[in-house]
Amino acid sequence: MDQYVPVLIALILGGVVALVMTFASTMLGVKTHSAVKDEPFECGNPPSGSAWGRFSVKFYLAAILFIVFDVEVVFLYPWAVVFRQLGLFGFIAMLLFVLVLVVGLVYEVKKGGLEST
Amino acid sequence: MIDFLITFSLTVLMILMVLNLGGLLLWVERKGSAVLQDRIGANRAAVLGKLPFNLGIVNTLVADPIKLFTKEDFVPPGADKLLHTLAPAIGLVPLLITFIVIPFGDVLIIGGREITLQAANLNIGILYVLAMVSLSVYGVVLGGWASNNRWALLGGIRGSAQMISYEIPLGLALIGVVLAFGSLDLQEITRAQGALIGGWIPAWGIVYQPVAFLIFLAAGIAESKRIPFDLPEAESELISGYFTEYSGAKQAMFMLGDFVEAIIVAGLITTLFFGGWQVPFLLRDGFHFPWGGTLALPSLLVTLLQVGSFTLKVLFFCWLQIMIRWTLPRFRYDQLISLGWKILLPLALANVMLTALIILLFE
Amino acid sequence: MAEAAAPLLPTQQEVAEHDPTSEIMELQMGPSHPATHGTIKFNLTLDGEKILNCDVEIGYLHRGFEKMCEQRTWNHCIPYTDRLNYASPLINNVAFAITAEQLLDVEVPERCQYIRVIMSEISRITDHLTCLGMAATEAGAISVGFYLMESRETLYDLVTAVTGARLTVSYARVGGVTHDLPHNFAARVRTAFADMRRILSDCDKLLSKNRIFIDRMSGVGTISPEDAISYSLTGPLLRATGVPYDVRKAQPYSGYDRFDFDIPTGTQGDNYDRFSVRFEEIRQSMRIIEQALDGIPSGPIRIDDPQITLPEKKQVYGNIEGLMNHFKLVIEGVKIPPGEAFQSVEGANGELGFYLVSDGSGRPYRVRVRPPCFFGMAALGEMLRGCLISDIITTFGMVNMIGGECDR
Amino acid sequence: MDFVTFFALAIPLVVVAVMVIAHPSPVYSALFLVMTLFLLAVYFLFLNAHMVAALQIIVYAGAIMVLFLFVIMLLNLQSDTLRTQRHGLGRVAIIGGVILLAELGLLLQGSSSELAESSLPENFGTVEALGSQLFTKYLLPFEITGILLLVAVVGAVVLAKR
Amino acid sequence: MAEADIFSHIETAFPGTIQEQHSSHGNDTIVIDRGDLLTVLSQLKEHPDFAFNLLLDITGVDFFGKEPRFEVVYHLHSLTHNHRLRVKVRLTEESAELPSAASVWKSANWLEREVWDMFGITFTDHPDLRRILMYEEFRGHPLCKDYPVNKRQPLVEERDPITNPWHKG
Amino acid sequence: MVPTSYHLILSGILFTIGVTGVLLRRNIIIIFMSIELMLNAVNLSFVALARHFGNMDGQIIVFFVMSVAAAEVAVGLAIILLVFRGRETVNVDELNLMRW
Repeated sequence: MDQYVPVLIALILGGVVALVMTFASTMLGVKTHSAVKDEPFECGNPPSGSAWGRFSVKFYLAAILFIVFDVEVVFLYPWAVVFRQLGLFGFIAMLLFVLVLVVGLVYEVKKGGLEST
Repeated sequence: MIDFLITFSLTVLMILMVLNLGGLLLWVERKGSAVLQDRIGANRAAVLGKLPFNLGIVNTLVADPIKLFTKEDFVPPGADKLLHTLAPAIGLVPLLITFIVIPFGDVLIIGGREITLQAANLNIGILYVLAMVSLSVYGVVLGGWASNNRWALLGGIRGSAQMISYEIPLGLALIGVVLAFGSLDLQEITRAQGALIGGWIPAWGIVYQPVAFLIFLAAGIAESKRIPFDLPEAESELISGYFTEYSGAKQAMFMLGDFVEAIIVAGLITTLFFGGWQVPFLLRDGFHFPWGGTLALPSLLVTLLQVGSFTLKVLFFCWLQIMIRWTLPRFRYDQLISLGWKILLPLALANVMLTALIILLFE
Repeated sequence: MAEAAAPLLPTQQEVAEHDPTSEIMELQMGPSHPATHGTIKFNLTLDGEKILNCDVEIGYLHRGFEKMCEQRTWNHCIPYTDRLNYASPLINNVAFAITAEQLLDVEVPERCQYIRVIMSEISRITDHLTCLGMAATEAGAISVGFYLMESRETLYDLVTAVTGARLTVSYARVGGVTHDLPHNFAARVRTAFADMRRILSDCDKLLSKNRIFIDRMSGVGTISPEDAISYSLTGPLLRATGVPYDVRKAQPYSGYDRFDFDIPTGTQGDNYDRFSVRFEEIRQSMRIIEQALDGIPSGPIRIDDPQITLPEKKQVYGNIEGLMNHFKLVIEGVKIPPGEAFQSVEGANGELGFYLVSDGSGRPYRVRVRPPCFFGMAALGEMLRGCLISDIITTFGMVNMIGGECDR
Repeated sequence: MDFVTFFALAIPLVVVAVMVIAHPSPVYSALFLVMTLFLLAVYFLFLNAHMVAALQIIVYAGAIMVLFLFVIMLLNLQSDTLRTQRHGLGRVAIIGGVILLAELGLLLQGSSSELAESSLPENFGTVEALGSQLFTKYLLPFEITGILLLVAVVGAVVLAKR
Repeated sequence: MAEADIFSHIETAFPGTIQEQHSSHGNDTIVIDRGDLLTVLSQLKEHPDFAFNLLLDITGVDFFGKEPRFEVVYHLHSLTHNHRLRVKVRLTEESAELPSAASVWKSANWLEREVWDMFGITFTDHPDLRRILMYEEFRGHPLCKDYPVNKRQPLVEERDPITNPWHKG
Repeated sequence: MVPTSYHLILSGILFTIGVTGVLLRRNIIIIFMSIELMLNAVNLSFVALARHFGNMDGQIIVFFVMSVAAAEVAVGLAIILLVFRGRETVNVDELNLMRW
C-alpha cells in the first residue's frame, strides 16, 4: 500500500490547488449583474431557451465502440505483461479475441455508425 | 519518517514542476507562436521601468495569473451552479496527479541512502496514467453541460466524443511498449532503455515501437485538445466550446488542464520512447562509450545529467506540440472520428499484434 | 403596401410536430461570433453536427450607402465607396468613377487607365490575401494566416505610398485619379512582389498542399455551375464551378484588353476550388501589374476639362477663373447630364456594378451598387445544407462576405 | 486493512451510494455513482487488488459512466420526484433489506479474519499473476467475452440506428 | 450580337409588348408592362438567341412626384452571347406590385426582398418576402424619396422575451 | 485487521441500496445505475473473498463481471434510447412494452 501514499499526497495537493483556483476569482474578482449579462451567450441574440434539450443520438454510437474497445485494452494489458510466458498459445488466443472485436468495428463502420453526424 | 519526508518532498516537487511548467508553457506558446509568425509576442513587462532585456516571461508567470484570478467569476444564472463550479476542478485534479508516476531520474545517493527519483513508484504505472486520463473527460462533459449554453453543450459533447475516441489508440500504443519491455512500471521501462543494441544504439522505445510513437503523439495531442484536434474549443466554430461560459480562474483551470495534459504527453513520450532520463552511454558510474573509452563521473553529476536530460527531452516534446499547434489547420468532426476509429485504431491493433509476433519469432 | 409574407423556413416547433422523435437543435450563430466577421447571423437547424437548414440573416452593417450617396455630389460619393468592400476599396472607387464617366461620355487619359488598372489589381491581391488569410486562420492554421497578412501589409505600404491611406483611399475621381504614382513606384512594386512570391510559395507548401486543409475544403459547400449562374454568382465563386466569366475579359473596361492574363477556373465548385482560384488570381494580378508597369505611358492623369475635374492648385490660388471653377465644382458638383448607366467591373469577389441615375443636378439621383458578395450570401444557405457546423466557417470564409459591401 | 481505513472508506461509500438512488437529478446520480466507483477502486487497493482497482477506474468510471452521462445529456432527462407510486415494491424492499441485514448479522458471528498480508502469495493481485491465470485457466471465458462484446456492438448499433 | 440586332430580335420574339426601347451609354434598355414581365424574363433567359442566363441586378428607382412613380430595373447578362440588356417596368404608387422572378432566377429571391425592403414594392408569389437589410420592426422604406434622410427610428426591444426563462421580472 | 465479514457486510449494504434503487425509482436510467451498483457490490464480495482465501480467482471473475457490465450497458442504454425516442418517457411505470 505504501506505493500509493504519494498519490494520496498529490491528490490532497492537487485538490488544494484546484480549490484555491476555483474560489480565487470568487474571492478576488468583482461581481456585477445586469439583465443582458445574465443571459446565456448566444452570439448576442435573445436566448432561445434552455440548452438542455435533446441532442442527436448519433454521438452515442462512437461511445459504444469506445466502451467495447476499452474493455479490450484492459484485457490486453495483463496479456502484454505476461506475453513472454504465454508464447504462441497466448498470441493465438489474443489474435482470436482481437479479430472478433475487429469484426464489431467493421460492422459498425459498415453500418454507418461513425458517419459524419 | 525520513522515507515519508522524501516521498512527500518528491511529490510536492512533481506537482510544483507540473504547475510551473504549465505556466511556463503558456509563455513559451505565446513567444513561440510569435517566433513562428514573425511577431514580437508577449513583451509588456516593464516591472522595473524600461529594462534592456525582455521580461515577458515574468509577465506571463506573474501578471497573467493575477489578472485571471482577479477577473469576475461569472456563473450564468441558468446554469447548474454546483457542477459549473466543480467542473474545472474535476477536469484538472486527475491531470495534476498523473505526472507523479513519471520517473525523472535514476537514483540520488545522499548519505548512503538511495532515493529513487520518482514520486510514486506504482507497479501498475501505465494503467494509472490511463485511469487518470480517462477521468479527466468528466471536466469537459460537465463543464459543457452545466453551463446550459448550446455552444458549451456542443463543445462538451464534441470534447467527450473526441477524448473517448482517442483514449483507445492511446492505450493501444502503450501496449506496444508494454509488450516490448514486459512491464507496466515506468521506472523499470526507463531502466531497460539504458541497454545498447549491438553495443551502439541506445535501446530506446522509439527503436522498438516507431509506429506506436506516432499513434501516441497523435492520440496524445487529441487528448490534450490542441490543434489539429482542438474541436471542442475551436474558437472560430464553437466560440470556446465547453468553456464558453467560464471566466477568471476557472477558465484558467481548463486552460492549465490542457497544458498539463501536453506536459504529461511529453513526459510519457520521453519516458516510453526516448529513454526517459537516460543519457546515451551514461551508466551510474559515468560514460561507457562503445568505442571503448570511459569517463568516470561522480554520482551526483550523473544524477544531475539524467535529470537534465529528462527535462530537456520533456521541454523538446512540449515545444514540438506547440509547433504542431501553430502550424496545422484543425480537423473537422467527422474526419476526427474517422481518423481515430478507422485509421489509428486498426493501426494500433496491428502494431500490437505485429510486435507480439516479432517477439514470438525472435525471442 | 401589403405586409410581408411569413417566412417559409420550418421552426423548431414545426419540425418537432412533424417528427416527435427528432433531435433537432436550433442554434443562432452570429452576429457576435468569432467566425461571423462582417456581422452576420446564421439561424441553424441542426441534427447533431449536421445542418438541416441554414437561414442567413444580413443587414447588421447596413448604413444606407445608397441613400447617403443621393445627398452628396458625385465626387463626394467616392469616400463612401471606400467603405463598401473595405478590403479592396480602390476597385470600388474605380467602378464608381468609370460609371460616372460613362454617363458623361468621356474617356480618361491612357496613363490614368493604367494607374487604375495597377491600383485595382493591387487591391484585388490585398482582398484575396485577406480572404485566404482569414480562411487559414479560421481553419486553425493561424501562422499561415499571419504570413498572408504580412504580405498584404507590404501591399498596403504601396497603396499608402500612392494614395496616402491604407483602406480609406478615395483615390479615384470622376475624370481621373487624385495624384500620380510616386517616382520609384515600379521598383517598390517589384521588390514587394519578389517578397510576396516567396510567401505565397511558403503558403502553398504549408496550407494548400496540406492534407488536413484539403480534406476540410474539398467537397464542401459545393454548388453546380447551373445553380451558381441561377444564383447570379460571379467572380471566384462562379469561376470555381468552371465557368470562365470575368468582366475584365467579357466586357473590358479601363483598357484591360491590353493585358495578357488567364482566368483560372475550378472544376468542382467546392471550397478548395474557390481557394485555388483566388490563389491563382493573385498570381495573374501580379502578371497584369508587371505588364502595366512596363507599358505605362506618361501623360496627364485626369481629363483636362474644367466642367469635370478640379483645376490645378496654382490656378485656384492664382486667378479668379480657377477659384470660381474650383468653388463651383466643389459646392455644386460635376454636372452630369440626365441619364442612366450601368457599368460593372471585376471586383475581388465578383462583378461589382454601379447603376447610376442622374437628373442633371450635380448630385446623383439614384446610386445603386451591385454588391458581389450579396449573391454569395444568398446562395450560402443552399451550399451549406447537409454540411457540418465546421463547414460553415470554411464556406463562409470562401464566399468572402465583406459586411460593408453586402449590407451597404 | 485496519478498522480506521475500513470505516474511513465504508462510510463515505454508503453515503454516496445512497445519494445515487436518492438524488432526483440523473446527472448528479451518475456523478455520485462515479464517486462510489472511485471509492470502491480505492477499497480494492486495500484488498491487494491493484489491477482490479485500475480496471474499476478505467472501465467503470472512465467508460461506462461516461456512456451514462452521454445518454442522460442526449435525452435531456430532467429530475423527477422521489415520491414513488410503486407502494407494494417499497414494502418488499424494506422486508428484503431486513432479511439481508439478519443474514449479515449471522455472517458477523461466525467470521474469521482475513489472511495476513504476509501470508499472501508474493505477487497477489499484480498484473502478472492476473495475466498468467486469465490466459490459461480462464481462456475460454476470455474468448467468450470477446464474442459477448461483439454481440453488444452489433446489438447496440442495430438498436441505436433504429 | 449588335445593338440593332437585339432590339429587332426582341421585337420579333415579343411582338407588341415592348413599350419603349433605347440605347444609351452602352446599355440597351427595353421597357415593358408588368403583366408581361414574367413571360418576357423567362423567355429572355430560355430563348437560345438571348440566353440571358445571368441576372445581374434588380433594383428600383423612385421618381417621387412623377407618375408612374416607381421603376423596377432588371439588368441581364448573357454568358453565352456576352451581351447585356436592361429591362424596366414602371409602376404607379397605388399598385406597386410585381410578379416575382424567383422562379426564373434563384438570386431574384434576395434581390426582390431588398427592393421590397427599400421601396415597398411587393412581389406576388415570392417565396419568402421579408425585410432583408432593415430590421423587421422598421417602419417605412428608406430609399423612397419621401423618407427623410435624417429620420431616426428607435431601436426595438428584445423581440421575444417570453422564450427567455431568466427574465421573469 | 478487519475481518472479511466486514467487507461482505459492506457489500451487502451496497447491494441492498442498489435493490432499493431499482424498486423505488421510476427513472429507468437511475434504475440502470442501481443495477450497476449491485454489480459493484458483488465485485466487492469477490475481491474480498479472493483476499480471504489468497486466491486470484475472485479477482479474475471481477474482470469478467466488468466486461459483462460493459456489454450490458452498451445494449441497455441503446434500448433506453430507442424506447425514449418512441415513447418520450423514461418512467418505467409508463412503459409497458412487454405487456402485449
